[in-house]
Order: sequence, then structure tokens, then C-alpha cells
Amino acid sequence: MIEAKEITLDNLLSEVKNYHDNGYRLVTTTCMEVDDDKLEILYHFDKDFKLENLRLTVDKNQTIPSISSIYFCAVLSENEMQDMFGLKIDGMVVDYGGKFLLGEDSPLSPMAHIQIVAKEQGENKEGGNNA
Amino acid sequence: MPDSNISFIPFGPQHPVLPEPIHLRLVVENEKVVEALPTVGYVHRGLEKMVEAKDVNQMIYVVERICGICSCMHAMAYCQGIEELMNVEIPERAKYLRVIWAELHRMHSHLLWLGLLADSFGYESLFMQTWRIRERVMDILDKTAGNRVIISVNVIGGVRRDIDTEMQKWVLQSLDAIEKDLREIYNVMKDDYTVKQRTVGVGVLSADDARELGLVGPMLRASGVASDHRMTGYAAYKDLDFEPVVETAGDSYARMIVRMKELFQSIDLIRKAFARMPEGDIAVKVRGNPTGEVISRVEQSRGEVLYYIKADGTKNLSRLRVRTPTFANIAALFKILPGCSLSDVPVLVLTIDPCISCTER
Amino acid sequence: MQISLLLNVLLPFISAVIVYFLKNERMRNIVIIATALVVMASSVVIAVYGYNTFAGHPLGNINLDRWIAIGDLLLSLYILYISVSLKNAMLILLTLLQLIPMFVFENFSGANLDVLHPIYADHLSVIMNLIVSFVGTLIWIYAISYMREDEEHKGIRPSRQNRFFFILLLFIGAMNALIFSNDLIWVYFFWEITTISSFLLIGHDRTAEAKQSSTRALLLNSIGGVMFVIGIILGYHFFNTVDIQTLISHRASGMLLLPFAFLCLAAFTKSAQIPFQSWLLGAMVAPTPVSALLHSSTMVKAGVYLILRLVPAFYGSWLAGVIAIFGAFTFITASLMAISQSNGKKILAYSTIANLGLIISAAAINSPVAVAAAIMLLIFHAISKALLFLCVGTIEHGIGSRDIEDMRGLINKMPFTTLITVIGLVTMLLPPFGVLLSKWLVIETAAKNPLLVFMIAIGSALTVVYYARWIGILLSRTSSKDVVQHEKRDPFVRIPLSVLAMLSIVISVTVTSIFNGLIAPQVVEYFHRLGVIAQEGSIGTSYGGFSLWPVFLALALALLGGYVVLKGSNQYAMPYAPGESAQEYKVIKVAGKETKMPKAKVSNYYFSDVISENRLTPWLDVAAAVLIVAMFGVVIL
Amino acid sequence: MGLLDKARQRSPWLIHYDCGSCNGCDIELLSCLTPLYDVERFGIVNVGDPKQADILVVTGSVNQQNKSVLKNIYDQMPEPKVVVAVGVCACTGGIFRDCYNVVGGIDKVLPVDVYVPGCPARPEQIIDGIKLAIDKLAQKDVVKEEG
Amino acid sequence: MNVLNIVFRLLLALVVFPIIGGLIVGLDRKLTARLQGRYGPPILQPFYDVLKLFSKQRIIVNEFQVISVFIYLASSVLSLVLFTFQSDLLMIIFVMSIGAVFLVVGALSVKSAYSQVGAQRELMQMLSYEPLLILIIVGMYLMRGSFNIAVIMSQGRPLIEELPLLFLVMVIVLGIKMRKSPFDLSASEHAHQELVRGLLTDYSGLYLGLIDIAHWFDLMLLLGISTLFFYPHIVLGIIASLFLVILEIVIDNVTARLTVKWMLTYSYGLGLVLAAINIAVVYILR
Repeated sequence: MIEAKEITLDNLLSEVKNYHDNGYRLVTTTCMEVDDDKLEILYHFDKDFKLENLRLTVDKNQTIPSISSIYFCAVLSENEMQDMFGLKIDGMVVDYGGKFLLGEDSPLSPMAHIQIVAKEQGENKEGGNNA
Repeated sequence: MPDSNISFIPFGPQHPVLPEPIHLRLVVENEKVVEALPTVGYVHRGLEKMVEAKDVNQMIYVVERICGICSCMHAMAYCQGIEELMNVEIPERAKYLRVIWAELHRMHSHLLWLGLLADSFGYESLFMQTWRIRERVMDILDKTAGNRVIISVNVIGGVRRDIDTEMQKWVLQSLDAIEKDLREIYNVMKDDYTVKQRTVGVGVLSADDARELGLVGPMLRASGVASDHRMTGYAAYKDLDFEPVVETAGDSYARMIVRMKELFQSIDLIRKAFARMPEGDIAVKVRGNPTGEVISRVEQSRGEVLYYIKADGTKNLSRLRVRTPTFANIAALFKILPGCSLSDVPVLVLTIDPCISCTER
Repeated sequence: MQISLLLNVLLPFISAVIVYFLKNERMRNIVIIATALVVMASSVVIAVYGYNTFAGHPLGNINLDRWIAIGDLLLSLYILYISVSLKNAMLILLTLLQLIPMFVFENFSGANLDVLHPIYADHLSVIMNLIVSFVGTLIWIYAISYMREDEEHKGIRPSRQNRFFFILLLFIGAMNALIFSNDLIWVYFFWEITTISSFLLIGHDRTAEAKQSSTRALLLNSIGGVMFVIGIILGYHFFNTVDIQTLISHRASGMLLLPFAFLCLAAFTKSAQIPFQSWLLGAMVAPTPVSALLHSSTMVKAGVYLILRLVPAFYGSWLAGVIAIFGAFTFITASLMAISQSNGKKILAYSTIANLGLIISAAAINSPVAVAAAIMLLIFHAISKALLFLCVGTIEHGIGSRDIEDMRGLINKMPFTTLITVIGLVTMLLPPFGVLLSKWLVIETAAKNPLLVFMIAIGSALTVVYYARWIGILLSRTSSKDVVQHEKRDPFVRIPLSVLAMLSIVISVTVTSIFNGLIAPQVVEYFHRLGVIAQEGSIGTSYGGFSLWPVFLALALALLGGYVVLKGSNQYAMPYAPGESAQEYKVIKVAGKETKMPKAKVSNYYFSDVISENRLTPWLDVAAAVLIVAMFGVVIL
Repeated sequence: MGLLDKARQRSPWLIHYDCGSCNGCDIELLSCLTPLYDVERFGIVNVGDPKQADILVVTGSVNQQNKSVLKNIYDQMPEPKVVVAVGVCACTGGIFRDCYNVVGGIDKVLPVDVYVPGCPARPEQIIDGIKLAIDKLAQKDVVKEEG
Repeated sequence: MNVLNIVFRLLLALVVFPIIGGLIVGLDRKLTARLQGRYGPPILQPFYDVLKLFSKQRIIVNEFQVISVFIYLASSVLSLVLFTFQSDLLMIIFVMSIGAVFLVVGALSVKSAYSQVGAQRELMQMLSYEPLLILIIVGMYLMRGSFNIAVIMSQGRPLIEELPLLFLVMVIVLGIKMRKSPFDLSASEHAHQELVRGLLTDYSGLYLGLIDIAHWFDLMLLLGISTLFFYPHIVLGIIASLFLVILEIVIDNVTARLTVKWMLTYSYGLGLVLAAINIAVVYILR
């Protein structure tokens, strides 16, 4: 288990700001699905090769505030989370509207369903892929 | 002339100077770029989701294909993560071999990048010369690992192949020849008037900017931050004393110099590794499935990669998250493109050493 | 002959008065067209039948000098009235500076102002008369439909067209009179009429901008007027006459050149040379026919005409050398400025200034060949430039903009006008058409003077930039499958445009006959030698030659080749785009604001950061002023 | 028309599009241009402009976003033209064929003339494939009817 | 000038010179390859390329493109013909400029970002080289008192003796005209350029082939002018011209592409100054 400080939506921004002011670099954010209606978001910060993590657990339909106004680089990983998990993020500096990595015909929030996407061998993949 | 002077230029995804598909929405005034928005997604495949289809060992081949150019280091980061989860200590010789192949990969990646950069500002002969040298590195990879690009040497628990003494001698000889050629190119690039015209003062990022943008690797080091993840001493790096290459100017020229100096550093590291490599096994047998979550970080040629691995004891991982260095570095485009000139756009895109297949996975 | 002259000069004045009082639009148009036809015909008659035939006083016993002196006084008082009502102290001062010396000179100095032949016509007069009579009247005809549309468009009621056409006709009359006058005081009178007419025409729209521009025009031209008055008085002081032919027959030198320097300065203001260019740039607020008239055939041409008239007087002197450099300086700087403009009319305005600079420069290169080139340029420029102004006016009515960026793909919307515009631009820019031919002759002659040729070489390269890109964007079209609307144009627009376009090509094709028939005799009269042989479609000097036919042949072959290939099988395709269509669904919000990805579009490079009109103009003015000071310097020292 | 055929065989210009490859095949294709392999010996030039290209070389599998781009590029090329799929991903989708965003090999979008397998394909293989493509190119005729 | 003479000159201008031009381009590619450590294409490669382009499907965006190409070709051919007929040099330059203008017009008439930017840059290139070319000719005139090639060639000592700096200016002009680094801004000889193919982007097949051929004519005209510097030592002149070409190729291979602003500053800063010095010296000495 990696060490991570549990935070809530209320103190997210202040904690991130704290790291920012102490000279930490935002490495990335990681999102994963806990169960059918909960998502877990990890914020990784680095200073002198030491990694610190924040762990935030939210409901799938909850809107979380963007930290991109504190760390600009967060727009990339936040947009990715928005794409992959359908996570609603408020106030991103650059918002690709859920089409950052995905194309027009791509499945919607593909990572947010615990299901095997592998096809049977030899199955024609055209069509039936859209979620 | 408020609006009449503005041009909109779609740049990419198919563009001869950028071998990979990335699209830039450029707003240009005369030759000056006013606004630039990169949009990506042309290479997105969804590899992180592949954990549901492939088991722990098969995933090595998938992560190697996140990016062909740094495939060795992807596999290395992944294997190190799994090994940490499963508490496996791999043999010392394997650690050294991993370092050697990683550094060879770094060399071929940097040479490739240098050639593409030269191509982006129309210095075709330099492109050809660097790629000529690069072929020697590819030869070494080919001879030692059996393939030119994706060498698949890393397995969980060690490496797949050994490099015997005779081969070592040949590799070292090749490295000497490479170093000699490189030295010549370095001297030209360092002082060339036209190269300097195109790179000095172009796309400047201060150390603070670089941290704000979350940059990693040579981008960060060119802005004066001595951040090289190899310093943490994973694999055999702890025994190979070295200093990270740092430049302070933060412009395209500094990024070029950093990468060129790292080429010499890599040669040096390989020599040291060969000299200090102990005899012994190259892999240990690993059984069972991993459980728990771990973060594994490795310095790739483009910077630090982060693997977040979560496993629940089945043969498939439950979550794999890869934050590639290019994914972090692409943020720099938001900052350095506005204000540059149109002819600098390919140069600047290349100075971040983009690897779109890494970025999008 | 007398009759055709009288018709040519007086009829416009008379018709002007008739038009002013004629309320019926139909009748008015008939009067205008009839006058136009008569003026054209009479100018041809003059050109064909006679030069130097107007000896003596044109109206027999009537003492025209007296009437002109009275007219002059009234005109000056009118300008004074305008100045006072404009509350412009500077203008009042300048007007008084003209009024008082002139009044004193004419009435109290006891000077003998009689001129033996107050009317004089040589080939130069005939050339100018043909230009004014044809181009000017075609502009009248164009103006008929233009002004109707314009007033509809701007909602001007009651119609002010009476006043407009009154001045327009007056203008041409005054120009023709000016051309044939041999008495400096007469020239001055008609000169002042063109000044006041242009003031009234520029201010026609009565907007704040129009008012400002017209005031500026009046102010700068009044400076010229003052210079003119000084020139007349000094000329009389030195040579005891106001007869132009007598004046220029003296090969003056030293201080004696001073009156000519003043007269040239007056011409510079009229020809809007830097630093006096701002009035001409401001003049484009006026309705398009006015701009066309001012730029091509009348107002500005009066200046260069005066200089060409005076050339023998200062031929070979240092004064000529400085004037040549001054003209070349205007040529290069105005061309540079034109690059930074996207306003079609302004580009044309700067191009006019540049070309006039080149004419002045060529006139002052001490060589008969150069004077011939200057006259040639005068002709070709007048026609092509008038055509281009009328085209821009038509385009402006069609698309509601005169910005060349808005003219992209105009060929799809207004094919007729666009093709005519392209013809105009090509005849301005490329060999074997006359403007470039003259430029070629100027460069070859100027080559003896490295400084001059430097400026002209760069200037002509700059010219290529702004015209070539204009042609290019006019012709841009994605696919010929775009429906080309059949363009409906009023015949009053269609005819002048077609006639001018045809003229611009025809005179280029027949350039050798024009050269031999009109230009060569004038140069021979001035210098008793020519140095140019024009025959069989080629113009040659002892140091070079230009053959027209090979170029026409090559162009014809090229067009034929293109036609044949286009007849063959061709697949029409979309322009290259790096596959961006897949991006259209990606809406990106930056800081909450949506950014759209518009269709690929490239504007011309205007380098407005480097060539900033506002920033550079003061410096250029200073440099030009230095040259003017140098001009007087070489005379006085 | 022996001469024309010869000219066509001697002057194949190619355009490369990276269609979601892992860069392995891309860099091998680029290697072909460089001193060791130097395909310009055969008159092969990598032009970036589809309108001037004869051979479309595609690396990587087609994904949901770039399928239209690939189609656009192919459509912009004048006849006669051939398509070479380089690498196993371009041939079939390869290891990525199960990914959610991947459509499959490029033959899902374009008619492919030559398949060059390999992960990544080696430069020698690629040159071989292009040689095959050249032969096919020479056999094709310009489509004449459209206008 | 009898008929045989005329036929001979036409043959020279229409057949022999363009073939030599094509061979020089082939040599260029071979030499470039060698300098880059490659083997390179055969010398005849440009001819294969053009033949192949002729056999391709004809794709156009609009008619003005086609017309422009033909006018470009016609003006290039005509200027070379006029050269072999020893006509007025300044006229030849003006005739050549028709083609240059129409190349730009053709590119501008296509609404593609890349050909349009290429066209804009080509205009800047014209702005850079045209005054230089005119000044070179003015220098010749100052020496010989005529613009006529026949007269320029009629007198004894070679021009290079007194116009060495103008010959150097020729290096800049030729570099821009040959689209070589550091001046390969509007369209590069090489395939990789930030503007794809610059102003040639939307040309293909037959039309691209015609542009290539016109380019050979242009090249030969410029080399003809540089040979004039050495007349009456024609062999020396040809060697010098070839040397000039090789120099361009070498420069191409040791420089990066620079920017439009740099080109303007350089051609005006260096080119005009060199020309000015040379012309001033000649002017004062005469």
C-alpha cells in the first residue's frame, strides 16, 4: 500500500495549494474505480524525488473542483480523467469537453466500467464497440 | 486592421516535419503565433484498459508498445513495480544489464531526436549524419538483444539475455567509434551560426515555469533544475556515480545541449556498467500473483515515467496508470508556442521531444 | 480648331452650370453623357489636327487676363471665407499669403503681365488633354450609376448629386484649361479651381472624417498655392515674364532656378509627394469616382504635368539631380508603405504617390529618354489606375468592403469586376504592359546614377509584393464547381470599366505608335534629340531594347496551353489540408471560453509591426523635408 | 510506353502517415531514408504532401479518431497509387486490436496493396515491401474518365 | 542573323539548356546525398521524376493554378530564349519576374494554409533577390555602357575583374532562386519542410512537372548570367558557374533554414551593401 493522505472535497484545494507553495511539483493525478458508484483520485506530488500522495474519494456524479488554476499542468491529467471516467471537473483552465484523447466515435468514459473489452478471437470489431 | 491580419493555420495531424500525428490550432499574425492549442488523440488506443485482457506477464509486451522508442524503459519501470509488489530481489547482474540496455535506448532516442530536430529546421545533412551514427546503436541493440527497436529483454525477475565478454568488447569498440563521431557533431552543433539562430532564445522556460508546468527530464534540466530520477539509484544506478546534466538558459538550445551531453553521459555509464558488472544469474523465478498498489518511477530518455500499479491477487492487474514523460512535457506547448514565429513551431514541438504514442497510450 | 478647343475647355464649365440647375435626373444624365462625348471627340480632333495652332487670344477681343484676375480674386476670397468658417488659423494665414501678394502683384507692381500666346498646345498638352478627356469623362459616366447607388446606400436625401456633378464637370474643365494655358497666372487660377473642387468633393459626404480630410487637403494645397505665388513673382522678377514658353527657354542656373524650385514644390504638394502625402490618403473618404479622378487623371497629374512642362528650364542642373532623388525617395517609401496596407484604396493611393514619384524622378534624370519614360508612365498609369479605382469602388458596392482581405475568392461572387480588376492589376505590374515598360526605361536610364537606381530597384521589387498578392487573393477559388453567379452590373458601370480595361491593353499593344506619334515629338521639341527608337513592337535605346511581341506571344501561348490542358480531363479536388476535418467536433474551452477552429485562412503579411504607418511617417516626412531643403540648398549655393 | 513505366518505377514518391503506431515502425521507416539504407538510391523520396505522392505507407492501427484522417490523405492522392501497411498493427491491429479505441488494421479503411508484417518491421523488410508496391504501381493505369 | 543561326539558338534555349539544367539538378541530388553520407539517386533522377509526374492523374483545385503554371513556364522559357538571342538583360529579368509573380498567384489562388503561407514567403524572397539581380545588371551596364548581352560580350576583359563583389551577390540570388538552405523558406528542395511543400503544396502531377522544368530554365538563366562575368573566358565561366552550384549545395548542407526576417536583413544588409560598394567603386573609377 502506498502512503496517501486522505482528503475531502472541502480541503482539496487548500492542501494542493499547500504543496504548491512548498515547492512541490505535481507529478500527475490518477483516477480509478472503487466500485459501481465511487471513484478514487490520487494526486501525486514530488519534491527531491520524494513522492507525496493525496487520496480523494468521490461519488461518480459528484463535481470536483479543478486544481489547474494552481498547477497549470493538471489540465492534462484532469482532461484525461474527464475522458476516461466521465468525471465532472469544474473550472479547468483548458477544457477539451471529454474529447481530449477520445475521438468522435470512441466509446464514452471507457475506463469507468469494470468489464472485459477483449473480443472473442476472430470477432469483427467494427460496430458493437460503443459503450 | 483588427481581424484582417490574423491567420488560422491547422498544423498536423499529417505533417512531414512531425512524424507523429498531433494537431495544433494555430492563430498567426504575420509570422508570429498568437495562440496555439494542441489537440491530441490520433494515437490513443487505450492500453491502460488492456490489463483486463492481458495477465501480469503479458502486460510487459503491451507496455513496451506504449512507445517503441523507450520500450525498454517502459518494461523496466513496469517490471520494477511488479517486483516491488511481490518483494522480489533480482540478481545484481540483471540490474546492470537493465542499465546497459536502458542507456543504449536513451542513446538511440536522443540521436533520433537530434536528427528530427535538425530536420525540423531544415538542416538535412545533420539529420542524416545523426541517423548514420544512430544505426551503430541500433546494431548494438540488434546484436545484444536480437531486435532493433523493441528488444523485450526485461522480464519480471530479471532480464532475458546476457551479454558475454566477447560481445562486451565489441560493444565497447562500437561505443568508441560512436563517441568519436558524436564529438564531431557536438562541436558543429554547439557553435553553428544557423543552428544558434534557430534555437538560442527560442521557447524560453524559466525554472519556475518548468516546475509550474510539471515538466520532467531534459526539459526540466535545461531550465536549471537538477532533477534526474536515476539519482534515486534504482537498478544499478546507485553504484554508477554520475551527475545530472544541467543547463540554465531554458531555451531550445539548452535543451539540445542537455540531450547531447547526456549522450556522452550514457556512453560513460555503459562503460562503467560493463566494468563493474558482477558475474551471476540474470533472472530469478517469480511465482504467484501480485497484490497491493505501488508506484514505480524510472528516468526515461524523455524524463521520469510514473507507473501506478494496483493488483488484487488475480492474474490480471486491477489498475495500471502510466504517466509518461511526454504527457507531462506536452504542457510546455501551451506556454512556449504563443509568441514564437511560425517557422519555430516545428522546432518547439520537437524540443519537448514529443512522443505522441506515449502521450496518448 | 478654335472651336474644338472651346468645346473641350468651355463646354464642361457650361454643362456644369446646367447640371447644377437641372433637377431631372434623366435629363442630367443625358447632358453629362453628351458633354462627355463632345469632350472626348474634341480632344481627338485637337490631337489629330493641330498643335501650336492657337496663337493669339482665344476669344478675340475679350481681355481674358482681366477676367481671370477677377476670377482669381473671387476664388481666393471664397477660400478665405471657407477658411474663416472652418476657424482654421493656419488656413487663413496661407490663404492671405496667396491673396495679398497676388493682388498686389497683379494690380500695383506695374508688371507687364501680357502674354503673347496665352493658349499653347504641344504634344505634352495633347497627351494630358487626351488622358483628362477620356479618363475623366469615363469617370463621369461611371459616377452616374455609382452616385445613385451610393445615395441609396447611405440614405442621402434630398439628392446632392447636382452639386456633385457640378463640381465634377467643373474639375475637368479646369484641368483642360490648365493644360492649354501658357500664362502662369492662368495656370495658377485653374490650379486653384482644382484645389477648391477637390476640397468640395472630398468633403462631399459631410461626415466628420470627410470634413477633416477635406480641410487637410485644402491646407496642404494652400501651401502649394503659396509656393506657386512665390514662384510666379520670383519668375517675373528674374525673367520679366509670366509666359511659360519664354520662361523655360532660358537655360537658367544658380539663383535663377529659384522660381522653378518653388514651382516644383507647388507641384509636389499637388502630386501628394512625401511629406505632403496625407491629403491624398485622406481623399479616399470621398466617393470612389472622386478618388479615381483625383488619383489618375486630374489633381495629382496637374503636379507632374507642371514639372514635365518646366523640365527644359532646369534640365541638367543640380536642382534636377535633387528632384530626381526626391522622386525616387517618394517611390521607395510610398511603395514600402503600400505593403503594410490592407485597405484596397489606400494601397492604390500609396501606389499613386509612388508612381508619381517615379515620374518626377524620371523627369529630372538628365536625359531625354527618361523624360520620354516619364511621359509614358504618365499615360499608362492614368488609365490603369483609374480603372483600378473604379473597380475597387464597384467591389465596395458589391461586398461592402474595400479591404483586400475581404476580397478573397471574389472571382466567385463578382466574376466580371474581378477579371477587370485583375487586368488592371496586371497592366500595372507586369511586362509587356506599359507601366512596367516605362519602369524598365526609367531603370535603364537611371542606371548611370547608382543612388537613383538603388532606390528604384528596391521600390519596384516592393511594388511586386503588394500587387501580386492582391491578384492572387482575388483569384482564389476552391473549386470551379462553386456556382459562379452571373454578375449583374449597370451599363453605366460596365461600359467605363470595359472601355478602360480595353484601353489599358490596347495602348500597351500599340505602344510604339503612341510613342512615335505623341511622346517622341515632345521630347524632340524639348531637347532636339530623342535617343529612343520605337518600331515594330520594340523600344530600343543605344544601351538596350525591349521587344514586346515575344512576350505577348509567350503569354498567348501560355494561355492557350492552359486552355488546352483545362479542356482535357482534370479532377477537381479540395486544397491540401493536413487531415484536420476530424477535429471539428472538438470544442475546446480555454478559461471557460469556447474557442472555435475556423476554416484555414491565411492573411497577407503586412508587417505592420515593422512597417508601421503611424510610426514611420514622421521620420519619412523629416527625411523628405531634408531633401526639399537640399533642393533649395543647391539652388542658392 | 516503356519509358513511362520505367520512369514510374524509378521515381516512387511516398508519404508516410503514422496512424497510431508505437513509433517502432515509424522510426524504422525513417531509418530507410538515412545513410545506411538510403532508399533515395531508388528515387524514393518521402514527400510530405499526399497530392504529390504515389505510395502511402501507413504504420500503426487505425483508431476511432484517425480513420477519417487516413481516408482524407488517401483520397487526396492522385492515381495511380498504392498503399503499404507497415508493421503488424497496420496489417491487422496487432497487439492493440483488443483496445477499445482501435478499429483494426488499415484495411478496414483503405484497400491495402502490400502488407509488411513485423513488430516492428525491419528496414530491409520495409524496403522489400516498397519494392513490391513499386511493381504494383507500374501495373496500375491512370484512371481516365473523371473530370 | 541567318536562319541557321536562329534555329541553333532556339535549339540551345529550348532543348540543350533545359537538359543541362535537369542534369545539374540531378547532380545536385547526387552530391547532396554524398555529402550526407548516402549513395544518392541516379543523375537522371529529375527526368524520371518529371516523366512520372506527367503520367499521373491530373488533380487541380481551380483553373487559375493551371494558367499560372503555364505562364510561369512560358516566362521562364522566354527569358532563356531571350538570353540566347543576346537580348536586353533587364528585360530578361522582368520577363522572368512575370513567372515568379504567377507562381505566387497560382499558390495564392488555393485556399490552403500551406500554399498561402508559402506564397507570402515567396513574395518576401522575390523582394530579397530582385533588387540584387537588377543591381548586378546595373553593375554590368556601368562597365559596358549597355544592357545588351551582345554588347556586354563584345568587349575584351572579363567583368569579374572589376565586379567581384557582385559575383558574390550572385551567390545570394542563386541560393534564393534554387530554394536552398538557409533560404528554402517558401518551398524546400527537400521534402521535409514546416510548410509541407510550401507554395507547391497544391500542385501535383503534370503541373508539378512543368514547374520543375521551368525551374531548370530559371537555373540555367542565372548560371548564364554568372557565366557572363567571365566572358570571353567561357570555359572558365562555366567552371565558375558549376562551382557556384556546388557552393550552393555545400552551403545547403551546412546550414539550417532560417527565417524570413533573417533573409530580408541578410540580403539587404549584406547583398545590397556588397553591391553598393562594388557599384560605387566602379562608378567612381569610371
